[in-house]
Amino acid sequence: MNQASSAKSKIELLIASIARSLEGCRHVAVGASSPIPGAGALLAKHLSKNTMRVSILGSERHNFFTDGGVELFDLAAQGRIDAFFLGGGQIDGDGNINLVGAGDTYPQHTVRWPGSFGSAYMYYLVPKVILFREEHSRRVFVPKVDFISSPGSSSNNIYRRGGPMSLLTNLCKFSFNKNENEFRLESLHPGVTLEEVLNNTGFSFTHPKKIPVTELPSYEMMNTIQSLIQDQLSEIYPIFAKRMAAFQKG
Amino acid sequence: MNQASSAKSKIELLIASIARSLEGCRHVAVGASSPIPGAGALLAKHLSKNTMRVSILGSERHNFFTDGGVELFDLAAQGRIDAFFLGGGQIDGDGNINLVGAGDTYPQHTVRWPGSFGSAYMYYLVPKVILFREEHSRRVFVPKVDFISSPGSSSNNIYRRGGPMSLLTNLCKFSFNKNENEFRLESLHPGVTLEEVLNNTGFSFTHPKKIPVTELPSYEMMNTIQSLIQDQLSEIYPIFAKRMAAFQKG
Amino acid sequence: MKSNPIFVSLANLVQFISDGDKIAIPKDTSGVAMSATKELIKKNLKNLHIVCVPIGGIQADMLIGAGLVSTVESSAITLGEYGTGPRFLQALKNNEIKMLDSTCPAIYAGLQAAEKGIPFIPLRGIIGSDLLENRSDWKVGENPFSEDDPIVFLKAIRPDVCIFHAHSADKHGNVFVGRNRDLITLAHASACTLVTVEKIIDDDFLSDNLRAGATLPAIYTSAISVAERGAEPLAFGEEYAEDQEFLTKYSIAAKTQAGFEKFIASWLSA
Amino acid sequence: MKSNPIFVSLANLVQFISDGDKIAIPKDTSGVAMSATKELIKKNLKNLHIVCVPIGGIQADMLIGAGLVSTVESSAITLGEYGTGPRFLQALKNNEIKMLDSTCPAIYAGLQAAEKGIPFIPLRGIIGSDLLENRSDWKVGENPFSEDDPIVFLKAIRPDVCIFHAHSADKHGNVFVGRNRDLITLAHASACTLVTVEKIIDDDFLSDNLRAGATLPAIYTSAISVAERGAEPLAFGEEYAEDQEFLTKYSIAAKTQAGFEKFIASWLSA
Repeated sequence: MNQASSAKSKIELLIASIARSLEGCRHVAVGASSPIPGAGALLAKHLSKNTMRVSILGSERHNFFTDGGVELFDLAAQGRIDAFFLGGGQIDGDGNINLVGAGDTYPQHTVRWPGSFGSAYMYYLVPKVILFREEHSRRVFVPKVDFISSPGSSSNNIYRRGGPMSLLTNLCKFSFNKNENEFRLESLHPGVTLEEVLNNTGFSFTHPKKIPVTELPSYEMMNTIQSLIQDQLSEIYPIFAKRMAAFQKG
Repeated sequence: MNQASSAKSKIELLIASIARSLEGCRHVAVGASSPIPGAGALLAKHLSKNTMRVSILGSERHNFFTDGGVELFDLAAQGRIDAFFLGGGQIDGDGNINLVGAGDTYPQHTVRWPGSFGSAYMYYLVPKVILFREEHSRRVFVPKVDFISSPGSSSNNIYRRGGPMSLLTNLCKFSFNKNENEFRLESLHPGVTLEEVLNNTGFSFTHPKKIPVTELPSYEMMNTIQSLIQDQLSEIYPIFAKRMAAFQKG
Repeated sequence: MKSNPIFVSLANLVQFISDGDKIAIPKDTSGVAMSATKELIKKNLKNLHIVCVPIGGIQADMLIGAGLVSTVESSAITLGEYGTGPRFLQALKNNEIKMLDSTCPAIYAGLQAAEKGIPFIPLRGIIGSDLLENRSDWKVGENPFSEDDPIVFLKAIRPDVCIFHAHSADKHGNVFVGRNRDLITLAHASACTLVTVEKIIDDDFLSDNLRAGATLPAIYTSAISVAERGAEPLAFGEEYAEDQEFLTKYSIAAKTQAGFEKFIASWLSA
Repeated sequence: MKSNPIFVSLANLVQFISDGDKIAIPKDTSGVAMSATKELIKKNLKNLHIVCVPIGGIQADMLIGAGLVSTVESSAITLGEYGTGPRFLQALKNNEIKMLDSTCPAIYAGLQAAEKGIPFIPLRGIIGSDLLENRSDWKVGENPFSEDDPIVFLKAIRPDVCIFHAHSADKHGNVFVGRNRDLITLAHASACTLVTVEKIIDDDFLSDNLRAGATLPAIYTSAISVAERGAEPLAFGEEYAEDQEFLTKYSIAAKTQAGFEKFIASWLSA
């Protein structure tokens, strides 16, 4: 397996894993600049025989919204969105996410990212938030984030019906235990060891004695990813779609 | 002058008087069920060589609104409406208006009217509110209203940039003095005496020593009322327009 | 797009409404589901809390007269040039309905609060009006960004259901509302949205650049019925004018309960 | 309809903007007035407070790089797949701009508050985010209709001016925005609205039932310029795709101030 085909397999695994997490959702929304979650949601929609609705910010085709950009947030507040994706330049073991910056103090962080987007809202209001971050490193998965764009949990008097459901990375998949407020390692991607995850994670997490391997994409999933998904993604994420197409030929 | 033509002259006088009050406004809004204010506003628009905007609730043609019924109220709050009309089943000397009911106690008033509409908002936010009520009687113009749909004035700490500018009736025209919080008789309609107004008004008001006669419609105004206005009003106030047309023939 | 929306008959449309529901209905010029009103009356629902957005007309008056309504939340009930709603007046006099008198912008703001999922919204005006005294869901509070600046806080209005008439639906259940944007606010604010349309068009409104911006996406809608001339006797945009004869006759007949009942019986069987 | 709106040149369009203005600009997909951005840079405005609705892209980055901006209020500044805004990053590092980090729904809610003429609006979420600590215009308050239910109060965002690109205007100055409904919120909330359009159509959009519901009425607009392909290098609906080469080159050149200035000089003279 050459490097390109390995990278391609990893992306397909992530897309399939996301699609599986979304099973049963009526309406999944995907934010800007999220090609793999976007692909995962479109795959889940296909698998649901199109009964699932998928809204992708920045898309004309996968966009039910007719009331401007506010509609996504209003929909979430109305309880009409079941799942959403968030990432972070930093994510800590409490599920806090940081999309603003790291090092030194705000606002003059050493490293600055684009900003918090809708995270300080969607994380509270969408029941299933899937945290997605490909890079699995101690740079990303820190003991405590340098800036809380949105907290992983809130005290009981804060109105909150949403929060982290899972965290998917290049190495593994975690679930989030809301009672204990901690991540639990659910599965390792093929070829990844627990030690590798431990070495690259700055926060502590629990795990079962025997850790399953993340389920591979089915044949149907693979086919769907390679045709349908890529076509549809090229509208929204042209660079990502090109990258995937290049893998295909490579 | 027969009864019909007298009634017609009276309506034309009211329309013309309203149009004169609106001179210089950029945007005049007219609520539902207000044919004479609607006609007055359309006449003012014509006289302004169409630089004035007139929005009439319930009209398709005279309606700039594309954001639903809330847009009128939002526009008022944004300061984009200069003049509006209000009436009342009762109006008192403090400029309080009552569109809800009279006699006995709320909500089981002896007489009940449709309700307050937007009055409890527009009266505060539109700089020039013209009170209009054809019937000039002690039944309408009372010492104190039985229910305040909207007050004529507010204490200083209440956000308010609007309020009553004038009160036009079948008998006369009052202005409202905001400092003294009282009405002042500005003019008597042709043939009306001060005594007649005093006899039919339940609140006290001031007046100049020599009270002018309300200015008659100009020739241009008359022509405009009889053609343009009637045509345009038939869309919104079909019964009123029929009545005017019947006068025309009569 | 298999399970949602559901194109149903008028009789099935009203099955989504239950006794005691808070039901939002639009003003006469925004698209009133008059055909569906027949079915509502036939179903003989009870204890409805009607929210008129922002005022009620013949539909509200009929629902009140037919005994479906226990609470009326509205800024006015009026038949326009045909007078005040006669059944509304009688029910109020008989103490048969609880009246939540409002003012138009407060009804819109309350629905917009529900649309945004916020529990309340501030609004200017109102202070000093007797309306305020009769509303436990309106409170005077303070602007936290200013000194001594009282302002009214309105509790969000979250209807269980809204029902209205619109121009057309596409085959996916997207509903074109055009300028009747109140209908979009209604649908966003309500847990369940029921729609009657003049016609179904074999198209996708969301792919139509002209229509999309004035379309209610199918995601909000629970059921849709085709009801040609479904707003009659009211006017509907440029499609048809109001039935002046009907409205005149109603305004006279409904002055008495017996007259109302006879009129309605004849209307239902027409 | 004589005095308003005014169809003007692009150079005259930006004359409505003054140093120190709070200026609202839409996100990349809603219609960014890129042609007008050239004129803004040429006019060399100073101390602008830009409100990105709800995020900023190449336009915000260019305005920052060209030294026009003293305050950035936004939920993010990003060139999407082309990376974070390089001039934004540098200006922040150099402490040349005041940053008001926000979250998308808070920007919308703040504008909607201005649209409704209310001084503030509550919003869920946010509590526990560090965003809150850095915003004196956000305060935690209490829901007056519930016990121990803290909620954030956001001060209204009232831009002095907004500027955007839209599909078309009719001869009366009504602007068809289609699905880009953010533009309507911008116009309602702002004291002055400046618009560039692809074309002027000899029609009346308010009389066109298909278009009217997605049209910004002329009453809100101070001036309009025709700017064919006025959102380039950004995509504009189905009219044109983004100029990937331009965006790639910009994202590389703007990594340094010198590279940015050279790139802009060449763009302005193109």
